[in-house]
Amino acid sequence: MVVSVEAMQQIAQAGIKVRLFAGLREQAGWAEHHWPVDPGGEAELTPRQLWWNLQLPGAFDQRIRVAINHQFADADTPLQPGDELAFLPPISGG
Amino acid sequence: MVVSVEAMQQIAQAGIKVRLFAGLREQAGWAEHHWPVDPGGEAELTPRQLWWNLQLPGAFDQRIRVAINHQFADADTPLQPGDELAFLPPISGG
Amino acid sequence: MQLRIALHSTAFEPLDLLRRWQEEHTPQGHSASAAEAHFIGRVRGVAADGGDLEALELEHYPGMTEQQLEQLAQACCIRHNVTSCLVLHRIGRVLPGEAIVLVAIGADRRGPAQRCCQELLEALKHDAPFWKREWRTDGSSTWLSGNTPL
Amino acid sequence: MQLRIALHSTAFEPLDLLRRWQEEHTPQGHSASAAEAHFIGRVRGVAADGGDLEALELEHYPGMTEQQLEQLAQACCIRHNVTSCLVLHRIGRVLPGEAIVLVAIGADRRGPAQRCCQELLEALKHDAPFWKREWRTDGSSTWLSGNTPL
Repeated sequence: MVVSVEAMQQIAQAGIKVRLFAGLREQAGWAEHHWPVDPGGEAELTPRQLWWNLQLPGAFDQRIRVAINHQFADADTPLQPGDELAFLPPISGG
Repeated sequence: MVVSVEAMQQIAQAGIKVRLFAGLREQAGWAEHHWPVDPGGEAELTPRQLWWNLQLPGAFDQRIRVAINHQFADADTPLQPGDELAFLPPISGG
Repeated sequence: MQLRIALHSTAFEPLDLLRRWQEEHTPQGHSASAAEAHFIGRVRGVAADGGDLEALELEHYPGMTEQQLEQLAQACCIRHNVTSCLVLHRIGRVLPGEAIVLVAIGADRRGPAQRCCQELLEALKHDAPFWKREWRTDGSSTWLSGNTPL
Repeated sequence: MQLRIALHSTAFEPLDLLRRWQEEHTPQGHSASAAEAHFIGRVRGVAADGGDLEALELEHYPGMTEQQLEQLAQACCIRHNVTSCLVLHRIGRVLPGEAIVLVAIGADRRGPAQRCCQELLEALKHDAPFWKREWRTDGSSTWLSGNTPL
């Protein structure tokens, strides 16, 4: 597979958009974060790892749910450049 | 207990009002019947007996429910003069 | 607990009567129920035998039917600890598409509201004296001997 | 199967929107559903800690919330084989007494209508991204970390 330098740069720029909501957003002090992805990076990046990398508050427990591109996902799903990742505190709708 | 002749006559006149509804009324060909009660009658009269006395159509089965004075009742409940007895074919409301 | 039960011998508009009921128990800013469950049943255009239905005739037992509805509603509402209850039922000739029954329950929580609405509907279908007769378009008619399956 | 889902950022009147929904799927004498189940949830005047509630703030995840509601509703309606479904949910600042959620299901039979309405309500309460923050009369606020018990 041939990947141009421009494509590589686009992917790198794409990175991962991380979003927080409600109480979690307020605890962390931010709502949206761009996490650059290193195209030559060794290990796969997962939501669980990003939680630690971003030093999000408290332990990453069962109460926090993960959504990738607007769909619920497992916390160990490998992330792709361009993904929108969201950490969702306990839902209380309806 | 002293019971006057007038009172005895009133009770006798009261008798039992028997009512039929819906399909059962149409099968029997009548809606309301006055069943005189013999004050000196020997046995207690029950809805089950009246079903036979009135020659109501078919067997008196589980599908027919009995109401005495607007309340569901057992088919073997002794009837009192003045009671309103109804035989109710299967209910289909709502 | 507020109970309102009525038999209607002419067509009624469920949403109009729901509105009136809601207004009744929320006078002067008094807060509405946190949870409200409604059920509306309407006459189908199809008879039990699959043919076209002209109308449904609903017979009842005047006196007993009202009393039974009252008793069933009261028992159900107390059992589920709900705050308000509306039961409307048609009698007489009911046309396809017209509402035949409306049950509405107001409560503080969704579980009791929904369960009470459901149970009361089953209770009245089985234990309130109503009888349905289907009138078909060819002029023939049949008394139904039970309810449609749940 | 007709599905209508909407988020409202201002107060809505459940009965008005139910009427519009009923009219939409009964055009030109097309018969209304034989069975209709509704649920309306409203904001309580009391906060989780028992104090007076000034308002509820409802946050959502634009894009995902709508998509989740759609998926949950679609799955539930197919599972119960119902014919129409309306889901309305408030976002933003909601005052005590105002409707926060409305679920309405039209079906051919009462069982599916009621079960679908109930299940869809639970599904959206647990799996549609909404978050409630209680604003108390003293100006303080708390994010809720779950739903009221069923």
